[in-house]
Amino acid sequence: MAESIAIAHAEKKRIYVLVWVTLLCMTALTTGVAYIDLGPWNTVAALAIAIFKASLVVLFFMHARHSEHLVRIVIVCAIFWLLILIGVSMTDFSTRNRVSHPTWFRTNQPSVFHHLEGSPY
Amino acid sequence: MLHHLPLIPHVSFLPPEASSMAPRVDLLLWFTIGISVFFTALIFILLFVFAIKYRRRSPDELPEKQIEGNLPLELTWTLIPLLIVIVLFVWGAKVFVSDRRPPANAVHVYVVAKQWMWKIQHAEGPREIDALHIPVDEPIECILTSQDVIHDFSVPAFRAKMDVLPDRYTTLWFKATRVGFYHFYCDQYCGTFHSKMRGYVDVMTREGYEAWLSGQERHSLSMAGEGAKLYQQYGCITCHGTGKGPPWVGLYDSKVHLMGGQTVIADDNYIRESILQPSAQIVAGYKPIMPTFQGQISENQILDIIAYIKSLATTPNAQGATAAAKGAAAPTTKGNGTGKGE
Amino acid sequence: MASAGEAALQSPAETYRVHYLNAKYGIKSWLLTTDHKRIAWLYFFSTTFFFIVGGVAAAMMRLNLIEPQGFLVEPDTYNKLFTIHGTVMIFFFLAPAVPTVLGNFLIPMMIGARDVAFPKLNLLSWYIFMTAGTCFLYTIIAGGVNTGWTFYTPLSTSYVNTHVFSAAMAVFISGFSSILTGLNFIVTIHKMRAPGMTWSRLPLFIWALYATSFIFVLAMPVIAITMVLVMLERVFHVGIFDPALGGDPVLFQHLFWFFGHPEVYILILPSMGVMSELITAFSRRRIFGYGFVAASSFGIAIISFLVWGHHMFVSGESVYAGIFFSAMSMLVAIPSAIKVFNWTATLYKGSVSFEAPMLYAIGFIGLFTIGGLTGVFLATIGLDVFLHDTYFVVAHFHFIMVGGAIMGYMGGLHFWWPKMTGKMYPDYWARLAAFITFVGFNLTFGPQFILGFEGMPRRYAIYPARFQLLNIMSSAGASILAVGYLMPMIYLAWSIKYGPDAGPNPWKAKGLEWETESPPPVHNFESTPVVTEEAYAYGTEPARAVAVSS
Amino acid sequence: MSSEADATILKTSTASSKAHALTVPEQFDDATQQHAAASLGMWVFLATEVLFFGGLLASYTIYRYLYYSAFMIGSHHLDVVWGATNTAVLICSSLTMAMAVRAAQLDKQKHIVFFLVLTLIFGLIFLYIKFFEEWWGEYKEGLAPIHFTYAGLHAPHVELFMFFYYVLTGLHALHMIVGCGIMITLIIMTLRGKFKGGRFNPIENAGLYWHFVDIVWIFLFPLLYLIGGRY
Repeated sequence: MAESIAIAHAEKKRIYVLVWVTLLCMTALTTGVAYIDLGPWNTVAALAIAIFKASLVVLFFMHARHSEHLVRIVIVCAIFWLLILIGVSMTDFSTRNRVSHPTWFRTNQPSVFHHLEGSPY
Repeated sequence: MLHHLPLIPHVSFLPPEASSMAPRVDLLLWFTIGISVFFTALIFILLFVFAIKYRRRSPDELPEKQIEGNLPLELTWTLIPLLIVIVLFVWGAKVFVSDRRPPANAVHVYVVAKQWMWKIQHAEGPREIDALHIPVDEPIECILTSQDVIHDFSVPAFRAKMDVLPDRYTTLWFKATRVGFYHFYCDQYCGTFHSKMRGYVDVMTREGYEAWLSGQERHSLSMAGEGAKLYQQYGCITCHGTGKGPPWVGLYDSKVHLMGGQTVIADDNYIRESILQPSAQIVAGYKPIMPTFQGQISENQILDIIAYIKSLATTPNAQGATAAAKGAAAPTTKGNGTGKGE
Repeated sequence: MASAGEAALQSPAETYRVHYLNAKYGIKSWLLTTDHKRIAWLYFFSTTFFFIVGGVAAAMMRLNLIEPQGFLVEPDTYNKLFTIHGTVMIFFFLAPAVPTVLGNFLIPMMIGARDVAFPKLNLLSWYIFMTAGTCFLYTIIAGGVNTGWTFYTPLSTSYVNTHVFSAAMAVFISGFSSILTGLNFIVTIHKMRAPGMTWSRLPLFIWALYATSFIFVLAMPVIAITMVLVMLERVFHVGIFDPALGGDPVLFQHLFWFFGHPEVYILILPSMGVMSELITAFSRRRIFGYGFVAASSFGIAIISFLVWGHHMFVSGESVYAGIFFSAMSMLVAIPSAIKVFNWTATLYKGSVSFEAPMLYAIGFIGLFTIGGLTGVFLATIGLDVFLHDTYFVVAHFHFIMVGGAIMGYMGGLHFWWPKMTGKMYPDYWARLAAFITFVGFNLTFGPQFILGFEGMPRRYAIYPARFQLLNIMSSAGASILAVGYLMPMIYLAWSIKYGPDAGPNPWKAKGLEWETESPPPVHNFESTPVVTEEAYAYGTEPARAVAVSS
Repeated sequence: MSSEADATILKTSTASSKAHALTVPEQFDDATQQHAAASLGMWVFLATEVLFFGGLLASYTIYRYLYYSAFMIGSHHLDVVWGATNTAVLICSSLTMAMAVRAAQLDKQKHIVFFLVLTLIFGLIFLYIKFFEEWWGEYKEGLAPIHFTYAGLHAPHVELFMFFYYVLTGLHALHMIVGCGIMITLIIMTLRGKFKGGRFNPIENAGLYWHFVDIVWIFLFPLLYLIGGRY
């Protein structure tokens, strides 16, 4: 049971400061990027930077890079289930279509379910 | 076709199969029941046989040999159920898709639910409460909306069911195949008198239906006709008839280009939103000057206006609506529709 | 039973033994205890109380449904009754019952620990649970709530004027109780196992509770925040879910069922764990396919998060989403089937006896099979259009919840009662109660399948007269079922005072919990046990009847 | 910088159980087990928190998708400068928190107090800006959902955006307030010498919590303030 794991792993001061500086730079960057017109890529850039910043915090400030496997599994689970919640809910809203019945339902238009036409089901 | 299949016994606990969908659903239902009965029987028999055969004969008895498991057996009872549910899934999805896909020539009937009654409106004009008269063997597409909470329009004999949502149109279609009375219910709990929110569908022959139509205390106008009146009354004409706003002719079911570069299909939901929240989707090339009609116009009046816009459409999908609007007193021709000359 | 003779040989002074029940006395020693076994008792009494509250509501509903027009209560009262029944049973009885009563009592003992990882947190969970319970009792007394336990918007946010706020608050608070319990169990199972208790040696009850805790931790926070949104919308009239204000009522259903469907597995998984214990103990067999049964618990827990949309096939959800959710729902049938087959196979060439817990277990397998298979009907999207929101659904989930979860709970309670109290109940009465429960249950919910096929919608206070016969059958069954539940309350209470001493291992079962005294000492074991054998190692040698420590 | 302080130190269970034998709660075998349990418990709790915010984030994402233009208008009513400033403030507090945990690991009592106080101050600055510069400003502009006077384009959905803004940042601020309470408690406990001799689970767990709250903000900032760009 009692695996003799390291109780603490004190990080070097320099690394903390480096991470801190990077985080501040990234904050400036994400704010700056917002003033450049990238179209839909603005959102992508903002989220990518946020994910990068969050990873830094998790890995260094929260010591995830020295944690046992179990903790990493917990982190991955949390992220994965968050993605399930957002992603799978979105499958409804993104495919619901603003029309009352999606166009591919109309029998007079070619549809993805075309092969079903005329079948008894 | 399928409901004559001799495989399906006539069992009284299912409602009559009164729509084109019903035999398809029932075939799938009997298949699933068959599978369930088989597996239930299998498990019960095994439980009984094992329990009796291997009953404990003395208090300290232990099994002769311990069995840890058996991989081929495990795989068998993993894969066989898997195959069965895949079959059920595909079959179920097929039934569902055809259940959700209305034929192009379906006649529209408008159903407005409110706590705790059903207001039903035919394109020809008649309105009814808690009753729906339809002709047999003709596809009917119900366009459902609610004035308050979520309801659910369910006709067990048609094996048809759809939630009725506020501020949105959902649809449900069926083709009744048998003349008769069939109950419909509100299936989604909607408050105090949920259980009183029910009525009946009267499926009639075409002649009977015509007779019923003529016997109705007819509203002077069809829905499209009412809509045309509202077009004047609410002053829609001052913009939509003069070019300040997008014209209504040919609008229904067409692609509309919006200000942000997106396009939407001008369907019932879109028109409804445009009336109630004009600023939500601005048509490209027009100014956002339209006032909201939220709170000033009833659900039924919105449906009338939609019916009117439908009657002005030129796409084949709205044929039924156009035909229905023929008897209307209001102008339906292109020239009059834009209202420039009036 | 076995130790009764031995006890007689010893002098009275020697038989007096300090255990967790008599180590301390007084109300404070219970209300401030951090002993997981005592906390299990706190939960036992509080959940039993809520079971009675929910049961009374159900009884009144069934009584009212004897007449098509109802004769007992007004429709609105009926609506309040089914809301109270649903909310109390789901949040205040079924969800906590097996995990917090049997789980709290057994997890540390089964893995050979002195207590759970965070005993104070464990007690805090109970207090949070009681706060939530009190909040809901207030709701009932203040006039009730009539939204249904599903709190569908915009009915709950804009249309009813009953006590939605306090009801939502109760659900919100109870969520945290479950989260903390789940957290505690996860850490306990990971970090507190005795030497030698490897993952492949864990009793399957532990596996099941581990999967349950996993769902607790990931699903409960979502319902908590959803209830916050409902409360905010109700108070401030902002349109999160009310379409009149720009929101989308279907979004609420997504959030609710993201929690709601895994919740159903929270209710059934622990009882499945109990089953694995009962079936092995009463057939003295190792479980057939240990790995498959353990993994299927986890399979169920994970897939359960991907199926929620099957509650919304006809709710205006996108057709694509519906088809996706249908496919996922089908997959959940597989691990459930694996479990049932393995339990059945465990009886093969076993040494099967039929004490009361085993009767409950056999009842469970049968009823759960029916409940599970009828679930396949509802996952089949084309059939769901016909059966959704009818009595078929009611019957289906009561087969799972009552026929499954409560049968499992009762079986487990009878199985471990001698361990919890040190006393034996009269087995004859217990078998009779199990039989009555089984008969009453089937008579109550069997006819409801037919009612569903006929098209009777659920949550109907009054109904067309042609459904009356089946409703009367159902109500008659409910009264028999009530007898089946009242009997254990009486003879179990009786056994505490008058029952014979049970001895450490009355069933000659395997498992660490049976190797310590009954009732167990304060810290469960005299010394930390070392595990050297697989779970359910009913070997060729006779099962040990006496604890290691004696 | 002394080289000793920079050295990476591994404290094992043997190290902690020497001279001043620490008492562990009765359910644990030793301090290692206790530490592992406490740490895992905290992480599991944070997983719960992710899903707690997740319910809101999912709703937010869906409405942002449905009413993109309205959300963009709403977003442009927020003050990016204060938002960015607050992000920087929180990042600074995360650094000081990490340093406090490090001081605890190295058993430097005075440094613990120093960094905890700094963290607390940064936390309070964040809350000050949030309350008085942002929320109050938006309230006066008539953008707060209850006092909503904005009547421009997409008004109902802009209100929806503002609601999410207030709830998301409000829930975050609530976590910050709790965090500040924890800081004060920890400072008092440190001054009383509760964390001497390598017993610092509470500080470490408070650190995890604080960093988590920081991460939430790292996402909230672009999600709320930077919709559709500011060009």
